[in-house]
Amino acid sequence: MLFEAIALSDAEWQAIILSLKIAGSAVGWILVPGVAVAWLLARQDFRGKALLDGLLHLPLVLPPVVVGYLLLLSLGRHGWLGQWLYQGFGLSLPFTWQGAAVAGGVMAFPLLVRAVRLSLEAVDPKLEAAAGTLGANRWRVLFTITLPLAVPGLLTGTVLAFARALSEFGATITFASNIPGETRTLPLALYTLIQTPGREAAAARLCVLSIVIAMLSLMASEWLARRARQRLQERDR
Amino acid sequence: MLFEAIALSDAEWQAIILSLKIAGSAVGWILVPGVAVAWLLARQDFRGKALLDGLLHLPLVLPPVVVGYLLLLSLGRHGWLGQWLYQGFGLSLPFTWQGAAVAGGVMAFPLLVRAVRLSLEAVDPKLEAAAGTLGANRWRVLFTITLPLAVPGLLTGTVLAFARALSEFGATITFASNIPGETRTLPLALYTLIQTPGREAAAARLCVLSIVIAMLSLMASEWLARRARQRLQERDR
Amino acid sequence: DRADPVRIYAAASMTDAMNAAIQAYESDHDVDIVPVYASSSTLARQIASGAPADIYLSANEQWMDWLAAQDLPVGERVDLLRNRLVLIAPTASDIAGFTPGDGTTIASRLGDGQRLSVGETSHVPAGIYAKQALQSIGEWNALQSRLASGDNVRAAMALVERNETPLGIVYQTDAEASDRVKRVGVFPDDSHQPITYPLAVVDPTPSDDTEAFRRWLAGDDALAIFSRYGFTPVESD
Amino acid sequence: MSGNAHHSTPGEIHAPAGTALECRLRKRLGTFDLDIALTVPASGVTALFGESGSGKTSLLRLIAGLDRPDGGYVRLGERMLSDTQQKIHVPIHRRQLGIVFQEARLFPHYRVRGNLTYGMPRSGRARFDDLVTLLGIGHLLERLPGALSGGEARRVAIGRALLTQPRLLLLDEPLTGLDGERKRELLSYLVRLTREIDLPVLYVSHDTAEIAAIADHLALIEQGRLTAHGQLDELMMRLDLTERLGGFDAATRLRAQVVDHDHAYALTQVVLDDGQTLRIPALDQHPGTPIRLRVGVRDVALAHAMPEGTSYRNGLAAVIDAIEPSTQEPSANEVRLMVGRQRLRARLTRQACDEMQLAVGRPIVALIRSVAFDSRF
Amino acid sequence: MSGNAHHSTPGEIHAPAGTALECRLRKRLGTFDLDIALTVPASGVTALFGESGSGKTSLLRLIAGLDRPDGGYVRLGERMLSDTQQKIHVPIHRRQLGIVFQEARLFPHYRVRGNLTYGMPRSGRARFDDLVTLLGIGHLLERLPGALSGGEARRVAIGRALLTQPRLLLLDEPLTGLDGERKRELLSYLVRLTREIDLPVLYVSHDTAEIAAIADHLALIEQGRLTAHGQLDELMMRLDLTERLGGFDAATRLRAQVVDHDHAYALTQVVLDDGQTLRIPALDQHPGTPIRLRVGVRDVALAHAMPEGTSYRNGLAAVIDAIEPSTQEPSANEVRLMVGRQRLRARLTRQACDEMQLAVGRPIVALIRSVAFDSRF
Ligand SMILES: Nc1ncnc2c1ncn2[C@@H]1O[C@H](COP(=O)(O)OP(=O)(O)OP(=O)(O)O)[C@@H](O)[C@H]1O
Ligand SMILES: Nc1ncnc2c1ncn2[C@@H]1O[C@H](COP(=O)(O)OP(=O)(O)OP(=O)(O)O)[C@@H](O)[C@H]1O
Ligand SMILES: [Mg+2]
Ligand SMILES: [Mg+2]
Repeated sequence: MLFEAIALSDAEWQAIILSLKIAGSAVGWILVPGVAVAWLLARQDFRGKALLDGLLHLPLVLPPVVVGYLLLLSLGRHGWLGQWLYQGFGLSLPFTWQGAAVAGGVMAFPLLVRAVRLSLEAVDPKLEAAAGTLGANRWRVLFTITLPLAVPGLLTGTVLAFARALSEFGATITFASNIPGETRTLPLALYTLIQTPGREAAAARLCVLSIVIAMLSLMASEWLARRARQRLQERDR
Repeated sequence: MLFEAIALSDAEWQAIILSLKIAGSAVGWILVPGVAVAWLLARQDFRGKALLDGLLHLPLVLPPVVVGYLLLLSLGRHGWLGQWLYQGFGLSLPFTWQGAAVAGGVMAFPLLVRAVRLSLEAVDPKLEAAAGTLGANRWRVLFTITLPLAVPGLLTGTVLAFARALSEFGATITFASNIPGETRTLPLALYTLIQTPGREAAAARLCVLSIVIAMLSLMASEWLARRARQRLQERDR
Repeated sequence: DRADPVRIYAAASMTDAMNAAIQAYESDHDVDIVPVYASSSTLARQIASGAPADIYLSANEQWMDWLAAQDLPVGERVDLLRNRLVLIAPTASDIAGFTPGDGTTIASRLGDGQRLSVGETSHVPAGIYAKQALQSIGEWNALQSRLASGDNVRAAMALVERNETPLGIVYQTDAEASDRVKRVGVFPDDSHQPITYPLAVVDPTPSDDTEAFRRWLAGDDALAIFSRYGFTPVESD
Repeated sequence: MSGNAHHSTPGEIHAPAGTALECRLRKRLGTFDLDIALTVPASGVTALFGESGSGKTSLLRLIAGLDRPDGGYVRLGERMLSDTQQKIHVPIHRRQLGIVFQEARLFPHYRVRGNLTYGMPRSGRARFDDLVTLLGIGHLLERLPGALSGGEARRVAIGRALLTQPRLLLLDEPLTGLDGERKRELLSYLVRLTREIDLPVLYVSHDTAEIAAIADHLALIEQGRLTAHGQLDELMMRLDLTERLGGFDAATRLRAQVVDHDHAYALTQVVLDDGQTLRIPALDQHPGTPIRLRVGVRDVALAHAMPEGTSYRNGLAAVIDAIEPSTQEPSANEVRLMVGRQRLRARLTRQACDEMQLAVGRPIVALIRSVAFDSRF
Repeated sequence: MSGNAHHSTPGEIHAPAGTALECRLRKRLGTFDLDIALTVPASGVTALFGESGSGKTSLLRLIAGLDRPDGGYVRLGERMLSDTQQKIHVPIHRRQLGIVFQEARLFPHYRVRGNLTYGMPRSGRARFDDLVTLLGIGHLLERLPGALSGGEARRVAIGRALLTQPRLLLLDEPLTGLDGERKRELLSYLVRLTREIDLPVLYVSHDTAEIAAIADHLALIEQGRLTAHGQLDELMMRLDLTERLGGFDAATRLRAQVVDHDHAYALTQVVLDDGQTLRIPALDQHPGTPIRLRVGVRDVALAHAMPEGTSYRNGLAAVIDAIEPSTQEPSANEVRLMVGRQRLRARLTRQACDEMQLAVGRPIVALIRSVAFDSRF
């Protein structure tokens, strides 16, 4: 009885797995560009830096539905970018889980970049210079000194991005639609239930599920961060 | 002609001012608790730390509409907390701009905490210890050493929080409703237009407006951050 | 291996009724029906951007009109269902039943500073109808500034359920599904445009399954199911 | 303080009069084990000497309250700062200690002036200008620490600690990176400070010349243990420590009194307690002032009689007290002489000892060049 | 290298044979102005000496490429590393310089082993174990830098730089915080290294004893300008620099050759180029090896004739070459002697000079105690 009450329905499992898949890919595809942009903003000075900085914050500033709509306009099959993607690579993003991942990734991008940038800026340039004098070129310095020392920010950024992608709703439903098994993630399923009078109990279940998943991923990241910190701990904590 | 095309309508002005007021108060009321919680998480070890950490990330993980609904449950006039607020202080949050600020603040809270925490963790505890040996108590260390050195994170956190509050939609409309002049912020106005057939042009105007406001606040924060960094710049940049 | 599924894009307020109908249909047809729920506007825009929809069921005529104007091959249009606009109050409310426009004003039932919850009157269908109804019973001017508008009917009803507002205007179907609200009055059918749910095939080359399902939806079996959820059939007048 | 009665070594409880700091501390750091009981006299400089990694900084950190001991206590004057048994741990900022860390640790967001005044009580203002001048950082006051040279940063760190008006100074190699002249000035300032306001100082340094110049007491640390502790002069006379105190240009300090100044030659005549006199480079001290003279073991030559026609102006009649092979220098013997009631050490090649037929009890003349006196502290 | 022909001082273009580094650099930092032209010989240690804030670190940073000069160039051997006119700026990591910074700058996330091997080419493995032993950090290899003592961190930083097998070593006060014994070992290792593989070293230090022990050349920096530059020995003989080189225990270095060992007394006999001999503490060198002996000015006494019955074993017949008042010590004269064709400096009180009636051209005996020789390097 209790077991049945707790056991997840197929639809629930589907939504969970889909959510994880979509949030995971979202974070996956933005990780490298996110770190690269963060590094650019933290360590380089160039023309249009303020513009780039502003642009990448747009998803944060606009209501998600608007972002979803803009995505539909640009990446939809009739959009300028979408057309090119479709004709060039046969890739169609709207109404697919890949599209949902794109929507989640776009919404999560500024959070990732901000956190990573903050950590990169806190890395002591003296250590990078020291690595240089030991013969390490830019890339080696980046991968052996800068990024390892920015691990706290990488972790924070990743977990924020993951959480954001996991909870993404507005842009997803607008851009990727609410298709069961394809783009109906936990928040969309939750929305669908909330829209329905009398389905509060089911909605609450999903709500708890979301919370549990988020808590688990948070705790994992905390644990990793703690380990990373402990390694570097100096004597004055 | 051109001027008229660019000039803002009263409703637009109203939405802008309201948005700024609401986002501003949202950031205002979460700033101190946010920094306090970030400090707790960064510098203290206590029971339930993981729980607190998880809880404050909830707004990030749940769809905003759900958060709005939960706010209604707790802070609505008949909610357990809202009742107390109403009876004790005559304070009623739903349907008021204060309620919208609460919704924005709650949604922005995790972003603020995360950024500040990241910066606090990067502050060299050796400097705090040194201040201690010079006779500074905890509070003085906090206000003269820790926080000033965490300025990059404070700025990043504030701008993220402000941007998030400025773009807040789901929780706001659910908790504070969409009342012109009271809670109809830019995103709510924008959403209303998008959902109305044939109002694309007006929607685009508001979209651009949102972007401009966000860009301005971003640039201001960048400028402050750059100044703060330059002051501390050591010889190895 | 089964044929392609039939995708029906339906207004979110239809969720429960449509799910029941699909379940019934699938039980004696060898076909896979995939429902996609979102707000009518979102669905319309998605279909316009090439979403893989076979059938569109809108909660109002505006978006069906808009879609038809988009240079898309929208098939024959059927007004599938009707709904009624009702005035609701929390179950425990002591407001006596009355017919709006029939002597007693709604405004007189609202206490000082209390609001009437409705769907957003500019784009949420239930809100648009509510505005028409209030106008026709001559209460619009008095109530315009005392509305609490949600971004969908469900949100409007939640406010009444939570007793944040003493009264709300929602569909008959919603009022019936919730046991936390009671119906206080029904708006006269002539106080607003008829509330119809138009249905159309939007696939330029509809499969046989699609046609069959569309026909079934318009049939008596389906109507019986929808009636259980409070919808009324469209009188053939 | 009866609170200590439970400590295992009751003999050490009643701190001798004039003890500023008393501690007994145990701490484990990884595989390193610190276990030290130390008393710091109320006046004068106590040098902490030991090789790199022997636990000097760790001890200072425990005393400062930056680390918590695994066991033991720290008492400053009448006040218990830490006591693991009584569960006392006075927070750092209430310990009233002035600390100069091994690294400068300046606050990067305060200007030099702000760093200096951070811990300065109002009463410190009077000393501010003097100290700034002494440290030679007057032109840096409006700079941020990021734009300072290594030595400049170090000087600011020293100034910052001195301006807090602490009850005890903990200095961890404070003068590294400073040039000779500045070092000398600072050392003599520190000496003056400790003498004038009776400020006890615990001074970590690897520089034996520095220690010899400034310290009154010496604590020798090896691998987390205190292996010798006492008056510097006493320890320097102990031939068994010669090896461990190897880094020191072994030297003796003679007590003397100023008698007279010869302004033409810029010389000062001083008298030892047995009435013998020495001529040393001029000192700015009044006749009658008691002083200490540092004489390196390599600066003392021996003769059976005062030789004629040499540049030597100082010859002290002495008696040989002990002769031992040097542990520092295989070719040499360490010779201890008595000059009146004071001891004086000399180092000669064994060959010279043999050829001169030196033996304990024999009278001898100790030749010391006037220019060899290090009277600058 | 015709590329330099446009530089303003053509005389300096054709670097003398055996020049490792040649630079001419201008840089403004706030109100501080650096303008220095320096050549570093291809072998041996060049010491950079100057008071705190004189621009030593700034110069090193420009050479290393950590800062860009406002004007000027840096050439290492045949390779132009920086040239503002040709717009050349070789990035740091391709300069093949080994640098020890004033602070340790260890990578906190690498263990000690990882720090040491970070810049080590494969061919460096052979030296790894030796160097680790020499530095005494064998037991620390698996530690993270956060758990090192100050001196331990410094040693790792030195090891890290030495293991890169650089073409030039830039050391910024590398030995601060190290104890005497270790310092001596490292200094002699550095000396051996530079001799064996002809590695030029630019060595910043405030410690005059360190410089005297290790440096062949000296560059004196004052307020961003080079004020003296040349062979250390030469500069030490210049009486006009006595004040500026004040920190140095002024000393002379005598060239000599090992003749014989007296194992019983642990002494070595050496001969100067004019045939006079000296006895010094035993050296581990074969007869015939040329060596340098460092003799402090305060360790040389003068006599009209070799006195009898004293501990002196070494008396060198000399002729007085110059007598000047000491700028360091008001009571003393600096006396320059010729011993054969070599110069030797001594410091006496003016009183002694007068009483002994010293005058230029007079023959004299220079008395030097055997134990005074610093033969440890
Ligand atoms: N960014 C800067 N702005 C202004 N002045 C600077 C800056 N950086 C360095 N200086 C000044 O340049 C001078 C030379 O500094 P540098 O670090 O080269 O000295 P240094 O000879 O290495 O001294 P030390 O022995 O104390 O390390 C110092 O007076 C310093 O204050
Ligand atoms: N967290 C730690 N884990 C393991 N060992 C440690 C830790 N901290 C310090 N040590 C070890 O403790 C010993 C004492 O360190 P301490 O810093 O007190 O030395 P020190 O005497 O100040 O040396 P130095 O003169 O080099 O500064 C060192 O061997 C060091 O490696
Ligand atoms: Mg130490
Ligand atoms: Mg320097």
